Amino acid sequence: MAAKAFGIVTSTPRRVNVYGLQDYRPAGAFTFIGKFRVIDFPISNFSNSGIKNIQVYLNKHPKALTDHLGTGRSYNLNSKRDRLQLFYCNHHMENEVYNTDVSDYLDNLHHLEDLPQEYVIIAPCYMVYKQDFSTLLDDHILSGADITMLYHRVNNARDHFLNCRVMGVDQDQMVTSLEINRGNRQNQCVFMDTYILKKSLFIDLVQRTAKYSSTYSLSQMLSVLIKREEYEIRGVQHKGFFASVDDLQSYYESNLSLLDPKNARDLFQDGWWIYTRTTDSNPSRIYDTATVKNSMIANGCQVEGTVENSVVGRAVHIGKGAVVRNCVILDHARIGDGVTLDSQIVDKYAQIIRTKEIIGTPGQPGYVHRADRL
Amino acid sequence: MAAKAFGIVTSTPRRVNVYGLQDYRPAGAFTFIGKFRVIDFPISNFSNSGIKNIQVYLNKHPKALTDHLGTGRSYNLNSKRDRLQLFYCNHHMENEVYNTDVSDYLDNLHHLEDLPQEYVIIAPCYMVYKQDFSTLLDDHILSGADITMLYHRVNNARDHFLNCRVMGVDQDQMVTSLEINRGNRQNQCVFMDTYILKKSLFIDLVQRTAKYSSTYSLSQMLSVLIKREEYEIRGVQHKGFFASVDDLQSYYESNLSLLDPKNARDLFQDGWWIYTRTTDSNPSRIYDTATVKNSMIANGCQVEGTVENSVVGRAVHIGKGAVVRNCVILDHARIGDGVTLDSQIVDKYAQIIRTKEIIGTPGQPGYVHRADRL
Amino acid sequence: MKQGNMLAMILAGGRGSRLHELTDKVAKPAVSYGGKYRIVDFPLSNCANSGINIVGVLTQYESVLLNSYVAAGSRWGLDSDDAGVFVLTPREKADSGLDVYRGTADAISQNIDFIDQYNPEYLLILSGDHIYKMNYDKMLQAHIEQGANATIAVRPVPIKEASRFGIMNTNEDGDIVEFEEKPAHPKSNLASMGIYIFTWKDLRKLLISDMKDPDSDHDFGKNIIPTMLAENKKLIAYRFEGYWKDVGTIDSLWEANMDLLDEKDELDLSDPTWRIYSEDASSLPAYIGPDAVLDRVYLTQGTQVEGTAKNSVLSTLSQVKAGAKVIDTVLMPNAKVEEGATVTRAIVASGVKIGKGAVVGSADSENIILVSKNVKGVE
Amino acid sequence: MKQGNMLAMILAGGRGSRLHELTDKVAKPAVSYGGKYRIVDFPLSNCANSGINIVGVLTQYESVLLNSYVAAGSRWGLDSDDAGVFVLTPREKADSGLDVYRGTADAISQNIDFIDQYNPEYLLILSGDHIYKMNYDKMLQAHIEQGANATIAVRPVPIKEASRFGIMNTNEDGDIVEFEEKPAHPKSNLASMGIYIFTWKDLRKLLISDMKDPDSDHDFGKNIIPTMLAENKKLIAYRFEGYWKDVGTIDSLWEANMDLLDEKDELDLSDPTWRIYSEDASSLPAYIGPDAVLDRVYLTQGTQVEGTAKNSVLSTLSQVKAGAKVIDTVLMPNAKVEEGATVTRAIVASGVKIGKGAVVGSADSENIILVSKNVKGVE
Repeated sequence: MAAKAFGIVTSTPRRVNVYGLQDYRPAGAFTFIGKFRVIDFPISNFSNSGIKNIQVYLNKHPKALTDHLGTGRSYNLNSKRDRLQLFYCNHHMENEVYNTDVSDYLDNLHHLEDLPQEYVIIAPCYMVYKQDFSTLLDDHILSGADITMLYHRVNNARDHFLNCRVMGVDQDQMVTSLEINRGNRQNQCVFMDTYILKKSLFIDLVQRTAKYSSTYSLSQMLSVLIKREEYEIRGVQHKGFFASVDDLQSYYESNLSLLDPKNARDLFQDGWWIYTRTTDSNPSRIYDTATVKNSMIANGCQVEGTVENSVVGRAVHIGKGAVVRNCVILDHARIGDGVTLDSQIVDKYAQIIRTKEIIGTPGQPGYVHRADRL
Repeated sequence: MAAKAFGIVTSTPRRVNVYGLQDYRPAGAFTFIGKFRVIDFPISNFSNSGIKNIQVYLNKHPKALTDHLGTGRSYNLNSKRDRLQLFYCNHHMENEVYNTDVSDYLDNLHHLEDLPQEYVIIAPCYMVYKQDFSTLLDDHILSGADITMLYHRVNNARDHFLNCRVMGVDQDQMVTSLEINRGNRQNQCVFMDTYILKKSLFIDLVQRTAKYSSTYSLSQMLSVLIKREEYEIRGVQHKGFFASVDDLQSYYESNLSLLDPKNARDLFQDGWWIYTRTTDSNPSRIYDTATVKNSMIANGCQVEGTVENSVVGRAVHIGKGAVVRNCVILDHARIGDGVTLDSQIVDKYAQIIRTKEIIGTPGQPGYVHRADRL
Repeated sequence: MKQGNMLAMILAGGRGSRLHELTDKVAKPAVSYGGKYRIVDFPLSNCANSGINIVGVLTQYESVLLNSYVAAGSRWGLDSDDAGVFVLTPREKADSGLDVYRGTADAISQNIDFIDQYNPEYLLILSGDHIYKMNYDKMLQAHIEQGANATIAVRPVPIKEASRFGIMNTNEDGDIVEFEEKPAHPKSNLASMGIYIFTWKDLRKLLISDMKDPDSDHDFGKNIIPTMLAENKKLIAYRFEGYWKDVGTIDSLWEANMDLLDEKDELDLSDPTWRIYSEDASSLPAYIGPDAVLDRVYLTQGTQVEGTAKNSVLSTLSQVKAGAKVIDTVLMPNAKVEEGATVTRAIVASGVKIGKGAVVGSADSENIILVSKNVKGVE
Repeated sequence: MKQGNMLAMILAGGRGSRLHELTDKVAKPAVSYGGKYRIVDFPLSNCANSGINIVGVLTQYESVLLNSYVAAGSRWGLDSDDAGVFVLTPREKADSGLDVYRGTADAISQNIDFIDQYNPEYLLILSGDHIYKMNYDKMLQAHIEQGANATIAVRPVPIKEASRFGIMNTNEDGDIVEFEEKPAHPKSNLASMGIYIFTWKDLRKLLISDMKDPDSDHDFGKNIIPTMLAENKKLIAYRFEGYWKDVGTIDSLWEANMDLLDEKDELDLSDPTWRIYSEDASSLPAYIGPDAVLDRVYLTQGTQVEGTAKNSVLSTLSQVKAGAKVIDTVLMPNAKVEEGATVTRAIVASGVKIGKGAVVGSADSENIILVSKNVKGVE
């Protein structure tokens, strides 16, 4: 059935700030649990929901995502009718405040206007969750609301999701407020930066926001409009696994949280494939000297040492006598013989050979820079 | 046979300035003789020469070329071993003088360093010619020279090729000078911005140029080095069709020059295919009211009027009683009933309905803006 | 309903002998049409535009060109990781030898394993030699909404011609109550287009029992549909109103080409919402020389006209040299009409050369001439 | 030399009956190997890495899975507009009926029209059931430099085993002077690998006369090569030294898998300059549970290990449940070993489940056990 909506995957918003990792690539391009990129999740959600016309907005470092997404073939999005399109936005170097999603959309307004679909579904590039957008859209249409916003109930908002917005939702599921999470309560409804509305209203809002303030994002504008009660805005609760990758700690925790089989089963279900570009890596070899417990190992690895409670990316070498605990190791890293790591994020191509011990805590994991030699 | 060289297609240099057309897309993305883009020619040269690892540098308006080139499949360049890669360069808005090819290469230096090929062949995105780079490379290696530069002898350099550089070449085919064409002689050797050298020397030159001046291009640096006689630099004469699309006049003339069957035969030869991305246009329909003479008509057109000495792009409609002479009409333009055009370049989606006559001269063709309604 | 739950099978087996030498070296679906297309582009593009990802093309005759042609699924956008166009020829299995397809239904039966691989809910059966644009997804919606076991696309034909077709008699609800192959006294003017949607698990059972039936012709029209009617299954007729042409003969192939010259242009190949995809030649645009005369011509890139072309369709890389005349004619790809030659009311097959000054065909011939071999010049 | 002047044909016809039930539903080249590969990935990846664009895969047995698998040429980067992988099965032609391939040479003869379409200068003939990495372009260079009519890849075997192979006897220049199939008293230890490069126009002539020869077995080894030697054509031997394994039996398939556990790893699938391409599962990375024990294991994404795996190869989506033991075993894709079960010295076929507590195979069995059906649990 021809989809009634097109999808937008937003560029990384200003408030997402993942120490280190983000110096090299936008949040959507972060490696996730060893073999995926974070952006694979929103794009697979769209593809699995039959929404095949997708716009991805790129801001800084476009090459990382251009190479990964290509023509969208890996996501079954390269048909002649519908497709994955990449939009390059001017990154305003003169002042970061100008870099908003609204400025991205304005740069490409005629591409938005040209699309035949009546609705638009907007999803962020930096959040990981599974959602059938097709049923969400049907519900939205049935509800008669102007906008449907997706939220997730959390019980740890005092020290988590501090870069997110939280929503007030009344008993009729109407959104009553939208504001930055200030960490003043544990229980919150975190806005998943995911919403559905008519394309015409979307374009209206974009233009209205630009007039209101050149530095406002659409979410900021929504906060204002919700206060004014101008639109009927419905909140829908998302259930299942949810992670927001917006700082180093959340990147670390969300990777390791998928070692819990319950979370993994929730995110990876038969028939709801998470697509990604193949790297043609060979399988991994676990040596007789190795010990591996409660870990995920991507392909192409050689494991000669001990790995526990860790996520290991592609083509990683873990030497004899090395101990890797509570770590997230990215592609092509090399952990030398006898090296002990605890609670570390090791970026791609890093080699830890001479430094024999780096210990962090799960509450404050360390970060080793890309291609560094330690 | 595994190629010994990789290819570079440069971004549009500062001195290329095609009035109007360039406001909407870079020179490589200009439509050429109705169905191609200018960049199809250098890329097809590489592909036909068996050079399958190609870097294309993008500066302003990257989307036009990203959409057109895709993964390089249309050019047979999407194998798993070799591929067409697109590089996004920071466009310096603070001052145009910083936008040089050297700055492009410096932005992506590690990608250059990683390539296994020993040689690099550099070709511009805005020149149209056929050249077997594989034999040129073999000759270069045999010659023992440090650099081989390709040039074309012209006899109209007083009022043409004024944005190009011209070379002095001695009887041993050694390059003795390289400077901007000041229009002081008809006979000149025009440098085709195409040259071959070792990758190591190329990287040396890039770094040396950056130290010499932040605003120098590689060609400017070559001028200096030729004077100093530091390297052995060989000139090779190119024969056959050659066009440099660097201003509106040259764009116009080069399109129409291919109505000469001799030129067309030279550029389009069996087994040397010029590849481009298909648009899946249907064939063109010529009505009983039409008269078509000495013209090229791309697909998807409806011709009800008269077309003479013109190049007509895709999906153009030429109304009853309309007369189109000596024109270059781009895709999706609409020439209304009874409208007379002479010596015009009509950009995409323009509609000329109410203005009944626009007359230029082949020496000074007019330009109608994209999507304008006249 | 999720996309991708209907799989399509195109019956392309026929040798198309009524197309004579045109099908000597290519299977009928690979025959050229309309300047740049091949017949099979139509069902394949319809599938792609209807959101069908997996298409099987069933053939056993001269599949090489068809194979190379359709295997490049990218032409129709059918090349994403979960999509594909597959040529399916007869093959040996663990429990059976190599055997030809014994009928349209048998061709499907022999490929049950292929279909099962994708586990579709619905199966769409298409013919490989019709020119039309149709949204199979709408037909599927009708099939689902009405809870049918099978849905058959029909089009109204003039009642006096109805006895030449397979006719569907329906009740007031549109349910098919009777199927008559070429009835002497037709009760309805709804002709079957040979396009069927079946609920796969229903059809699967029928095919398995049909395979074992020694008296069956293993044909959808003769066996499967009558069996379903006899079993009181719900079969519905899905009416199609647009342009439709069977191009099974030289005359009808020529006519379908000539239809493209018509200003009314019911087929409308320029419709941006329903493109027909095909392969593109790496050639120049059409080149029309200084002395050329064009009058009602449908022509595509790579064509070169230096002489006269009137009421004609000129295909990729075809040439009309100076002084040559091409009238009421279809030049297939790479056909060349040399200086001074005249061709009238003909189809000139791919790559065929009409020599200098030769005269082929005539304005008052009853049938269209097929020129499938080079014609020597007169000098 | 321009790229693309050599076309490759992979002989994948065999039912591979020595692989027993593994080939009941898939052609031998589609059999799984090394955790994530299929056997045919090796010749196809070698072709792609050698710069060969067009590959024909000749089969007549159970081609559905093989067809769907190889038709997605994108897996090997063989999907640009001028490249492709084509499954070629026997077919009807204008002048002949449907007939099985009568031998290796006949399979090529029946596809002369396919080859001619691409007009190659050289033809590379490959076998679909060998595991090795080889640069066919280097072999072609030798063929061209020495002006050979045919070049045959050979590898040295221990002289005492030579009588099990087709042996090439060469003179001091490396020219082949004699070919002996399984000689009782071998004169050389150079065994043919079944990899041939022919100059196409030479081979084409030979094939056409061989097709007509009623006494011929239409086989390269038995007929074509001896005829060329008899006609004093220049045949040269091209020596190959790397890892090579025929995986035609259960034991040899198991051994080839076990070789991947070896630290020396002669095959080296991680070599970035010569990748073996395959399909990738949309699955999690390999998951190893809190109580798992791994000791010399080769494992790929989608694997789940909660029990013990030792000296084993675990393929895509295979599972070793808590308390289960997998020793000296290959688990093919989707194979599941349930809680408490033990599998030793076995190949567990794709999708097969070993029930709770079951015991399969033993450490001192002479041959490797193939488990191709579910094994009931002991409860």
